[in-house]
Amino acid sequence: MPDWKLSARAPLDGHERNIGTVAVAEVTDLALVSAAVPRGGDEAFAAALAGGFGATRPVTGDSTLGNRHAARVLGMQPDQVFILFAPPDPDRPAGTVAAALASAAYVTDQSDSWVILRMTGAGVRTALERICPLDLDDRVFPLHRVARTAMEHLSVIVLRDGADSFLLMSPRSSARSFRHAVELSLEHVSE
Amino acid sequence: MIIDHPLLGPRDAAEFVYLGDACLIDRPDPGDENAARLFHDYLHIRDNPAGEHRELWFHEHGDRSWLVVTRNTLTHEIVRVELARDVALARGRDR
Amino acid sequence: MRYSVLQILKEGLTGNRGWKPVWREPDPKRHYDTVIVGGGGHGMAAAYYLATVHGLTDIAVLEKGWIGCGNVGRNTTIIRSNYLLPGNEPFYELSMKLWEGLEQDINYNAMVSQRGLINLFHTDPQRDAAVRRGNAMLLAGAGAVLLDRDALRRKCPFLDFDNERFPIKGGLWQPRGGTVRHDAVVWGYARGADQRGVDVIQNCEVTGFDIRDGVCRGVETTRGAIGADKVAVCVAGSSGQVMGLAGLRLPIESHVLQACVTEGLKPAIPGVITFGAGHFYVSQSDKGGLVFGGDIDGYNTYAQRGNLPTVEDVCEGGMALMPMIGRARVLRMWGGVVDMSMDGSPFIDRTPVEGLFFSGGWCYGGFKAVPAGGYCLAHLMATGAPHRVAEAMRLDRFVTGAVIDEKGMGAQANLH
Amino acid sequence: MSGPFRLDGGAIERGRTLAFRFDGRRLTGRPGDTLASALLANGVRLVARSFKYHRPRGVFSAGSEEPNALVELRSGAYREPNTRATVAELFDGLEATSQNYLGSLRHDLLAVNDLLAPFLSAGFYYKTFMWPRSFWERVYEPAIRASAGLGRLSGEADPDSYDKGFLHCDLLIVGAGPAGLAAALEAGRSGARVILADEDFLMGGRLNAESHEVNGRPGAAWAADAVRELASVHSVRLMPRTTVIGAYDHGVYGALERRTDHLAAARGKPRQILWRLYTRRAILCAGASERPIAFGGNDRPGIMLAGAVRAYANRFAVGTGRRVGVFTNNDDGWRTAGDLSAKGVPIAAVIDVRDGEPAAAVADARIRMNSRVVTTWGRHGLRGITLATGERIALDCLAVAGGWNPNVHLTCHHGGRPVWRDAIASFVPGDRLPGGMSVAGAADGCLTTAGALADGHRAAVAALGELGLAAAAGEPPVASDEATGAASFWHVRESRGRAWLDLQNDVTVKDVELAHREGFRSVELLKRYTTLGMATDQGRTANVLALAIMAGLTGRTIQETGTTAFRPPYTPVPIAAFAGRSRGKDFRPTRLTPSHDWAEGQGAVFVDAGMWLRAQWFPRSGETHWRQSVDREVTDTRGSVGICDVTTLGKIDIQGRDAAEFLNRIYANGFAKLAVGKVRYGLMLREDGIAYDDGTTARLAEHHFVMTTTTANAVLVFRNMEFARQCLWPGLDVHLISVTEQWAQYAVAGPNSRRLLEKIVDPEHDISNEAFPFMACAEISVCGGTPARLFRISFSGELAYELAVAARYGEALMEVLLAAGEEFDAVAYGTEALGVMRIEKGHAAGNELNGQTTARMLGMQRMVSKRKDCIGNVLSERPEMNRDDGMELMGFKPLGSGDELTAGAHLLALDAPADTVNDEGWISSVAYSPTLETSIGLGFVRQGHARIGETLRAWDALQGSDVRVEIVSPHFHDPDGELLRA
Repeated sequence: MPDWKLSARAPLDGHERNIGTVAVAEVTDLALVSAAVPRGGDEAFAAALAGGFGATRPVTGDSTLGNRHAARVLGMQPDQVFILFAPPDPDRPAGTVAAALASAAYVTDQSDSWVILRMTGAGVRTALERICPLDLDDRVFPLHRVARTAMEHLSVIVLRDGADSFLLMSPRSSARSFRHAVELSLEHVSE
Repeated sequence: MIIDHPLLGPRDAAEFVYLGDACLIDRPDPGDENAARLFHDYLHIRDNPAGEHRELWFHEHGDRSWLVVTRNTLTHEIVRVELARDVALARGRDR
Repeated sequence: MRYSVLQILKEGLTGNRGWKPVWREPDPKRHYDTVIVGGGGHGMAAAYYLATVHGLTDIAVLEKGWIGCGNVGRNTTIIRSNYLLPGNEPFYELSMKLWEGLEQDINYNAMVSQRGLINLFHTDPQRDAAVRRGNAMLLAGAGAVLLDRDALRRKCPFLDFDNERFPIKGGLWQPRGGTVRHDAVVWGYARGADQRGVDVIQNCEVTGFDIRDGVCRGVETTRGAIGADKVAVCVAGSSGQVMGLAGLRLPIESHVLQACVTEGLKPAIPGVITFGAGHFYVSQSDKGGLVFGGDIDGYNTYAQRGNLPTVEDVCEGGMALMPMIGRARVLRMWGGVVDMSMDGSPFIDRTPVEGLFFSGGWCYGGFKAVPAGGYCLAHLMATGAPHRVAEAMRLDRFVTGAVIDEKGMGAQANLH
Repeated sequence: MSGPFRLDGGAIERGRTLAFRFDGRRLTGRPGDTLASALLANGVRLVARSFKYHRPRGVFSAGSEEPNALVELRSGAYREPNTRATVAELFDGLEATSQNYLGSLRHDLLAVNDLLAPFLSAGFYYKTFMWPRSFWERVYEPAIRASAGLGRLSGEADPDSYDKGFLHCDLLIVGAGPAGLAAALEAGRSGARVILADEDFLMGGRLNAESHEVNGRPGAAWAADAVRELASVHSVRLMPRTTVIGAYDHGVYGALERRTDHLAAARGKPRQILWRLYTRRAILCAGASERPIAFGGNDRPGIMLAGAVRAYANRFAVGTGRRVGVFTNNDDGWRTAGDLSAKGVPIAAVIDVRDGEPAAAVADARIRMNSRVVTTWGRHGLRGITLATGERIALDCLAVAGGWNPNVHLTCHHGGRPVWRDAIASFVPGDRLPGGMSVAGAADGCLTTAGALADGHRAAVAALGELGLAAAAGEPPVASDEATGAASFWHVRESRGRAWLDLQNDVTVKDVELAHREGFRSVELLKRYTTLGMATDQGRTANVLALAIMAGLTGRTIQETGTTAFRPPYTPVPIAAFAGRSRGKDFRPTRLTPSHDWAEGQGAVFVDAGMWLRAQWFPRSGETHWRQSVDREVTDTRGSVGICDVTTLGKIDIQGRDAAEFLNRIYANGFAKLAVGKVRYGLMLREDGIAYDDGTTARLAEHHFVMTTTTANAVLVFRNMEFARQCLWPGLDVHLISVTEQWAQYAVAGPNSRRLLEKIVDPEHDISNEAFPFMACAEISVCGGTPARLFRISFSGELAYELAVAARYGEALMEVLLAAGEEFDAVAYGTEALGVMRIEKGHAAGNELNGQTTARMLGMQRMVSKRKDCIGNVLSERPEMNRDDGMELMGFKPLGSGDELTAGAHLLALDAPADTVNDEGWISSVAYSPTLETSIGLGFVRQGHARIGETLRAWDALQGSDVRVEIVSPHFHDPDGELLRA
């Protein structure tokens, strides 16, 4: 019996490109797991998050950093967070989170649901003006802010992780359309 | 249009999907002896006011909250935005 | 005064000083046999057919503003009878037949232009649905032709056949579909009704109904009380408000439908074309403007204006379908408030108040229905029985379940 | 100098020459010119023909209000019809062509219309062209259409690209004239986020066109300094060439920025950007537009607005004539004469309708007070005028000053109506402004430079206060001009000839009189009957005159007469700009399945399923017709094993203590008692009782389910479940998240499917029929430890499974399945074979679940539980949805061998006439069944189950088909489901 093995493929095969002053790079080494808070379980959840990831629970629209697994916790919905982290076992990130949070949350692996692009460099916001309806001004969308919105008919989660650095997550199946939207914006604003 | 989301602040209404009158929260009791008439009215009959209208919007490209937006149908002015879940609980809906 | 070429020549040679008012401007009487609330297409047509078909002329048409100021004056002028369901199709086909003889009937050129209407399809399921619809049209005598991609390319070479996101597979063509000069319809009906003695009364807003013991005996207006044996309400867009004055709640929401017109252009587009993979339909007016629209904005409103995302969505559809219109400029965009009913189909019916009739719920399709809507309302009011083709358009159909849901979207008004 | 009419000074660049062509003529201009100013500099006066009478037309204005000078700009696919020469920035190599004539611009054959004018009065077409009836489409209308319209589209796809964008600010200032600049300076100094947008390429507005001084310096120089200062402020964004086109709800404005229209080529960058501006406050400083005076023959080339004549002289350094006359009802006329004289342009005459002393001395000019121009002459351009006294004056340009109309348009976009202000004889903004908007300067009726500067400053201070920002407390700039004393003089009554109001649409004073005579007296009826103000300029120079004339006829005031509604856009916007990038392949995103690249490599044919692209079939060499491929895929699957990518099905992860109860209410059939490790088919109703989606839901754990939906309804089902969760039963502990994208999922179907799976499922998982029976599910691992989910469900009717792995492994899994299946001759099958097999099996799909179908029609009425509360069960009981003679889903077979069924055929009794009354149903889906070796179909027919064996006509006249069919069970293949459980 042959030894069938499955090899993994990232949505954009680890795509990287520099356009003008901005670098676009697919992020492939992070796992993303959602954790929903059971009705009435807010305190237990906060405690579990602190214990499991060393993170405080963010309000919706904000993110916090934990001290385990390089975790970042994103407040996505009133009763749901996403945990973005470096997984010990990339095939079982939900298991890692479930173990960390025990019964304090309902966890679902989202790692393969999204393509993640990091855009970094001066001028990144000028490019995003062409597709992103959110106000990304420092005073309105400071570091660690997170929001889901729509760009070019695609759902996109925007996370600010630096002065000129954003993580953008969009559904995996339309990853190529999303990359095209992002890169066309950069081409349109580059000199 | 801009909807001032109670958790997220002002967001373009294009991120939302509209359903209709917030009376759709008040789903009748299917066990009521007049259930057929109650459900007919619930689903079909509308006040359709020219003025303040409480209505349901879903933040599809956002935090997936259903909101109850109180908006004037003559001027489009929005005077209040609430989480629909809070409204539903306040109206006595539970399990 | 009869309109004709000779009359135009005569007047032209004498300085055009002999033309008479197209309708009188009478003061309202204290009582009429019939009062029609709403001087739009449907109300004016009902008055006209009451007078011409049923011989009833003691009629007042009451209009809050100027006649034709509602949706008959702000639609995209399309006529068609390409419906699917038996509750609808014969009605719209009657309307088409009335359009076809309208101008000679009313002696007014409304520019009924049957240059054809094509609904495109882009997938096999859409094609299957188009075939079912086309056969329903043939059964009703409306005529229909199925165009494949090649035939379509010959008719409309400017469609994007080469770089399309959603390939065009073909189209369902109704050669008798087309456009009509919308304002002229209401002017023509008004003139015809006026000549037969109907009082067309502008700037007369209905502020209440005189209802005693469940019987409607007239209306209160800004120009005084007017008694009537029968009252019909044809105020689509404001149906909820006006019927609310009679204490009635309806299965209707008011929404805004936007439309756009471009600057005038030399002829570029034949007939009417409707995109099947987005929200866009277009025709070209006799003046040369591309008249186009798409979907309603989707939220309840009584403001006759919409917002940008809808216009962008419509233009995206336009550019996806026919990118040659890209450099045509949108001159003007406007909005009309439409009655969106809970199944997307209209009502022509009595109401629980005796003597009070209702025509409404026309969604965004009321214009093409003007002749039959007026005809069937007149029939119902004059004979007491619904016209055969309008029997399904009842107010109580959500109680019985006999809905007429062409699009299959269910009881959510903004999805129809 | 370039061109015979070029003057000194102005804001043009003298060092460079730009070559351009007009109607093939080679001409030159200067940077800073518009096409109009360059044409005038070259002495070109005849530039266009009017819409209806095809009268000669020349440049009339110097801005976006231009009714006359419309040209086709550029050539080939870049051709842009109806472009206003007055705002088209000149560039080297510009090509423009005049439009709307038959023959040549000078000798337009359609000018015959002008001779027929007495018969072509307003609305004449409503009164004729009715006989014979068939002539309208065939004769009259084509002729009318050919002569109507203006410019031509190229007929080719717009080759430029467009973009959209989103900007946010505290304060938007619309217009960079004196008021806008004063406001922007104050706001910019305060630190507020400011956007200053102006439609012109040179900011400054009328400061560039007039000879006024600001703060003791020439106005244009002061404006340039102000712009320079603003450009240095980080929080201020200057947007020249940007027209704010509309005011939308809640402080949203639309704006069109022209990025490359002033360049010869776009070089890959977007031509224009449609910005959505999100603002907290806005100040409208849109200025005012001048209006003419109606008099006989007032439409000839050479008759221009006085303000435009000044703009051409002062800004563009162009003299608009060699002998210029002025006809005025206010002091602007005198200012015009003064500015031209100062530039050395000879003034022939100043005719003022007012009595009294001349406002200024004008050298060598005939001065006529209390006088009127009654007619003009000159065939292709003005050669002279005649006064009411009979005096004839030869001149080649007449500057007409009739007063100014504030550009109130944006103030009306939310339904507000302007109000009449007698002091300036104009409409000014009413009090119902869009929220957050204020108005300053000439747009607010403040018609002096001095006033506009102060007003703009004041408005900025006020807006900053409302925003809670401290104003910079700067001093407003100062100018010293005075009001011009506009008079309410509209129309020279002594004129006997036609006096134009709407120059483009050829609406004259006589047309207004006719409309009045015939009862079209409301302004909206006037507009619709005469087409007044419906031209490309929206009547910016015509409407107020016409209203005033109608007011005079009806004896009402102008305020009572009112105006028509101003609608967006402020100036016309290309359709392509509203579409942005969303055209062609980029119209909508494309969703690809995990096996897409693999399938592409196999030469698969793809089909759209919503946004998804799915493999439709996989042609093999030698197969020349799609049916061969599909038949093979079906036969091989039913014969051995086939694999299909079903990732597109919606998948929703449902967890919580109340998840089971929640599902029990969402689905029509029961789910509360579904065992862990089991899957169940579920039917979802809308609240109105109509079936709208179906799928399977697996219970992975006590509080954990995963649901599948149809591809089409994935988003809708999720939204509806969130509604139920948040709004109907907020107390339930249940949580939803989409996992559609997370899992690559494959159907593995056919008698050998288990044997195939056994090769890749890790050995610790027993998937034998006993351990893993029909409708079982489990979380397993495959290929040596990769986590997977296995569901024993079947859409094909065969022994079948669906196997899911994380999407990253999706492509590899497809390859592994086929490699492992090689010994079984496993095939990949596409959506077409999937469809054939589901029809053979009698499963309803999209064509059946079209939103009009009840559970009863599907034969599933027994599934709708009456014992529980679920969405839709109450209203599914309505009588008309439960008639005994209702439609029922059935199977159909043609009786004639070789006959083919067609989807969309209607069902008629054999002897019944083909009409609506006899319509008994329709065929919804058809396929050629390689299994049964016949064409088969599903469809709906009245009382179907009671009529099995009956013969009907499947009537498809649309496609020329009419075949006899037998009503049969919809379950063609394995009706007892034995294969599923094997």
